[in-house]
Amino acid sequence: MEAIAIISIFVLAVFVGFEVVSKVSSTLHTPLMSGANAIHGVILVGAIIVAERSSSTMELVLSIIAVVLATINMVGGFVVTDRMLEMFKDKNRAGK
Amino acid sequence: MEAIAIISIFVLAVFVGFEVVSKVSSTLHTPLMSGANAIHGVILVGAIIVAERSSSTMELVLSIIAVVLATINMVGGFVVTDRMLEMFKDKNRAGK
Amino acid sequence: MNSFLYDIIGLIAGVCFILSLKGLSHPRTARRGNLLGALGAGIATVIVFFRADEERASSSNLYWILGAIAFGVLVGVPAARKVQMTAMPQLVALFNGVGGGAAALVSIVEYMKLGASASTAEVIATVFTVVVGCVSFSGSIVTFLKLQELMTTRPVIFPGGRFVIAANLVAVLAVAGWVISALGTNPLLILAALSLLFGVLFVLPVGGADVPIVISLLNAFTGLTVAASGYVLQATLLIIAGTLVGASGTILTRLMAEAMGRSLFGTLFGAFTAKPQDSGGAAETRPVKSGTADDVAILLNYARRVVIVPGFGLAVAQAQHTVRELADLLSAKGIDVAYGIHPVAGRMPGHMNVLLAEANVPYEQLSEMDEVNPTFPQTDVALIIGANDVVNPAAKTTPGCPIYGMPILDVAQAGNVIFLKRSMRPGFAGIENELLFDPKTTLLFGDAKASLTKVVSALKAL
Amino acid sequence: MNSFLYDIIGLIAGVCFILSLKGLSHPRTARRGNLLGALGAGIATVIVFFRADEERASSSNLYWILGAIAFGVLVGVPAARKVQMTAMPQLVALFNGVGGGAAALVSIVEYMKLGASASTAEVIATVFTVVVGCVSFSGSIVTFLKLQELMTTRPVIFPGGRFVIAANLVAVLAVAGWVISALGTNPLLILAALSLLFGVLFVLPVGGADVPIVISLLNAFTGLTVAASGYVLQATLLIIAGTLVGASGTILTRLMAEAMGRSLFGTLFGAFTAKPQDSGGAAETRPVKSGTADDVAILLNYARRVVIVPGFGLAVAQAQHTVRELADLLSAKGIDVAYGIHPVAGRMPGHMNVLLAEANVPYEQLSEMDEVNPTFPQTDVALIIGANDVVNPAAKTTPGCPIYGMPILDVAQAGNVIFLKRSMRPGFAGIENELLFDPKTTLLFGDAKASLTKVVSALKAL
Ligand SMILES: NC(=O)c1ccc[n+]([C@@H]2O[C@H](COP(=O)([O-])OP(=O)(O)OC[C@H]3O[C@@H](n4cnc5c(N)ncnc54)[C@H](OP(=O)(O)O)[C@@H]3O)[C@@H](O)[C@H]2O)c1
Ligand SMILES: NC(=O)c1ccc[n+]([C@@H]2O[C@H](COP(=O)([O-])OP(=O)(O)OC[C@H]3O[C@@H](n4cnc5c(N)ncnc54)[C@H](OP(=O)(O)O)[C@@H]3O)[C@@H](O)[C@H]2O)c1
Repeated sequence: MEAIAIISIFVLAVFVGFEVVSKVSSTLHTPLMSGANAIHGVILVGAIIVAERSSSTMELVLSIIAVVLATINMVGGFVVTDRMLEMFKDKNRAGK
Repeated sequence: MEAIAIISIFVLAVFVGFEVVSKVSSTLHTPLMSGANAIHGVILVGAIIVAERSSSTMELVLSIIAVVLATINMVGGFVVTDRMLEMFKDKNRAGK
Repeated sequence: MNSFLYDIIGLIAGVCFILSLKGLSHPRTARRGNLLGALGAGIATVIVFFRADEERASSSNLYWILGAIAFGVLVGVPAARKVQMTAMPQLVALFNGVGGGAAALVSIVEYMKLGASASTAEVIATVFTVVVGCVSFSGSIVTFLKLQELMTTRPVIFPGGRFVIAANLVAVLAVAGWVISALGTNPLLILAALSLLFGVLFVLPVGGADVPIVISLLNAFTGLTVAASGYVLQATLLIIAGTLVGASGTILTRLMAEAMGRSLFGTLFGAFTAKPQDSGGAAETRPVKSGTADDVAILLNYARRVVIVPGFGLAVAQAQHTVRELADLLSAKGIDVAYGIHPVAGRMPGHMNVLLAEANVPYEQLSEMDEVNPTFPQTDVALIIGANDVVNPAAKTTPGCPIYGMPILDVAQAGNVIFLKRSMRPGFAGIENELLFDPKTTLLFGDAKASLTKVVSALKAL
Repeated sequence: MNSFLYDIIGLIAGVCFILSLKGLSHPRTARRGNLLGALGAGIATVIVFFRADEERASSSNLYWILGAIAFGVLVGVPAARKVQMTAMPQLVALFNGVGGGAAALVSIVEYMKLGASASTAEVIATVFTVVVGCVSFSGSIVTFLKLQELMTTRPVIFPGGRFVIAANLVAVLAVAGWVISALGTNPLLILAALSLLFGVLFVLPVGGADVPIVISLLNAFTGLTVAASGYVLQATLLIIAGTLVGASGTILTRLMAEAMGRSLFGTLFGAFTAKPQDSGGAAETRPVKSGTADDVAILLNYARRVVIVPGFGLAVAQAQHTVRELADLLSAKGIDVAYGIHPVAGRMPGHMNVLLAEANVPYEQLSEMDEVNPTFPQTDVALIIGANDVVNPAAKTTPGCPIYGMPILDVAQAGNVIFLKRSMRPGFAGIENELLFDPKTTLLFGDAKASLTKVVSALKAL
């Protein structure tokens, strides 16, 4: 992909990232942080790609470790965020 | 540029466009519309590009018309928006 | 210029546009936002002359181009500077239309150049630009004519209209398919002509009151055409800028429609489904209670709370300063004065705010519709100055009338209603206002500014 | 799978992430937002196995990979499910750290593969990923240790600390330059080691109270490393997802710091500029007024307004249900009860809201700091349950202490102050609370839940 395309995507994504969270209330800071944290677990995709390509044992070991770590990040992140938000659901119900 | 790059840029720009204006107060609807209108006057860039490349008279005439129209759109748009907003400045002052 | 550098500067211009829209969404930063947008547009226009492009360097068309730009500036700037406050919406419509036209022309010329070498995706993008650009162009011209009152502001519906428009649409799609499959410049020009016609037919049935919504929609359309021509020309900046305008314009259209209590669908196609109404000429022979400036002054003098409802007529009469004088006078007498601002009073959203701000009316006295409506039962006098549709109860009571469903200012709940207008003529939407015949209504005929001046002197004399 | 299709599905996953963050910003849509994010991640993970890639098809590593994923799930899910509410922040820190570590490993392996064929831009991106990923990894581990109280929560400062950290930074930069110019796997591993050390040194001096801010910052860092490795791997989705997290994480970090009344700079480098404080062991011999549950019940019984200030101890004692019982009892007696929620009470932002919501405390009774502070002068009793730092006047009076500048709940203005805690030990920030020695303060020692249960029975007996 051309450099300018990548830079454009990067710049636009920065704006999207800024805008979507800029109005969050402080109550949601932790779940938001935790959810964003889970999203970067998508590095799992990268880990899988390098693991598939690995030819030496060294490469394979490192990339398999990366797969494990990324999976923990992604799966654990979404589960823990959901647990936090479970309680908010109750709150909304109680608030109504 | 690759198709996926263009599509990504398009999708991200859609989100940016949605997000940045989604909280506008109704007082600013007209200036915002007018300002956005001026921004699409940037088609002037496209008009200049095709005018430069024009070889036949037909092409040149059409593209020169496009340059005129786009210039009116862009320059007139920003000027009229500024005139509208001039009055808001007064309001802010009076409001304080 | 190095092509990477060129692209980066283009991206910076794109960022200017994003920040511009962001700025324009907040009163405090709106003006700066607009200037940022102008900066971005300026950068983009200047650097295009410095890009690395073989065809460019050899171009002898430069003088034509510079001349055309100069001409455009000479037309655009004075028009924008001299336009009256009341006529700004139609100017915006016109600017939008020429932008759409320019995008269509750019695509047509590029298509002539590319010819058979264009990829299918490029041809589709070209067809899109030509269709939507032409619709935006001719549609905007019609909205201009409506707003300028060079033609009727009522929905224009002719027998079988919906079949004509459907046939037109089918023709557009068929020719578009033809262009995509067979290629060729002539079909493209036919397509352009059909699209121009479609733009006219599309906007004609829209009631005048919904025109700003349509302008906003056409504005979003133009944005998308610019994005599509950016794709054909491989200009990332045009893609970004066009998409931004397309997306924000779509949201804005929805927000506007909401502010007027209309659905977007109803706006565009309402005239086809609703039965046409005539304004009921018979009603105009009914008696009304008209008063003098002195009567109005007395009513105001003994009120505890007065709500002033300004409308388009206030703008026409340029009476904003006189209104302020009256309000100050009433406040000095200890009367509680507020302005009830309807979101679509006047001819563009925010029109009244702009006008009253110009007269230095303190911001706190301006109440939005939702705030002021619950206070009408405690209001002694509702003073309606050059407004009509925004207080017309038909919006609640008469299904099928052009403003049906629009939220209105509930002035009928006030103790007394005073109308300042010149005649019994209806407002923009062209429908009779029953409230004019209400027993608690007093009419003071005449130009708003003249009437107000009289009321002010009468009040001072009391 | 066709590579265009693959890219488009990847983009859809990216859109899921955008909508996820958007959803997470509003209470009503937060849960759905999180599920959307999980959906996007799931899509991305599944399709990567179906992409058109020669190296992929021939890969015999598939079983290893699937096994590793299964193992990761087996570790991650139970950890996330079983963690106590009070320990969630450190779990998030840990998850963030392993993500950063994964990104660094991916870049290292890719670099081994590319070797000398990598372009300079790719090498720079690799170096960036390794440095920032390692900092995020080791930094997160240290925040984990701090929050889990496996090490002191106070700022750790050693003599010459700022020189060590500066030297470390210089070394990182120098080796980074070396890798970029000379290439080679070994320098990259040295760089990783130096970066790991830097992460530790970077977080050690941060005071415990500022740890959530640092977690959020490291989270943003990890996002950026993912974007950079997306560049190296030419995976658009990683670029989009990583940038999104990087940008939103940066804003979130700033918002959090604002909520705690801290500047980001002060958070990170405050410990270097402030003088270290000791907790003043001498003060602990001063007399305090401790009471019984009956004393507390009487004070509460004759109050007209009570503000309950919950803190971390409430979470530890799991006393939220008992608190609710007490509040209901007081309300039934006609006493005005409110909860004063400090934004950083507990161990994560929003901790108290979550906890009290779990106990079905009505939302309207929860007041934010800015709302409740002006009401303390009219409050008869401030009942502080397992909170300490958030009511510590040192934040106003003692420049240089770890919480200096943080806005606090002004309980000292209330008629009476009651502390429910187990001992005279200080709170998270490790500083003495002068308010404990105030004449109008009553201390009820013991576990928050046990104490509250006693107070409730005493109140019922009255
Ligand atoms: N704000 C927007 O975005 C926008 C844009 C386009 C259309 N519209 C539509 O415009 C309408 C706005 O409602 P509105 O109540 O403000 O205006 P209106 O319904 O158009 O009524 C204006 C009234 O002012 C009177 N008038 C005109 N010139 C006057 C003068 N010099 N002195 C005194 N009175 C004068 C007219 O009556 P006489 O002729 O008898 O004097 C007319 O009844 C709505 O239908 C709205 O949907 C709004
Ligand atoms: N919310 C966040 O985002 C976040 C994240 C990390 C750090 N922090 C920091 O954490 C602190 C939060 O302040 P805080 O006032 O909520 O908590 P705190 O200052 O840590 O005080 C908690 C108090 O609860 C008492 N306690 C502990 N267990 C108890 C039990 N079972 N029963 C009764 N009392 C118990 C402790 O005293 P005894 O030991 O004497 O019982 C302690 O004084 C702030 O410094 C904040 O900056 C906040």
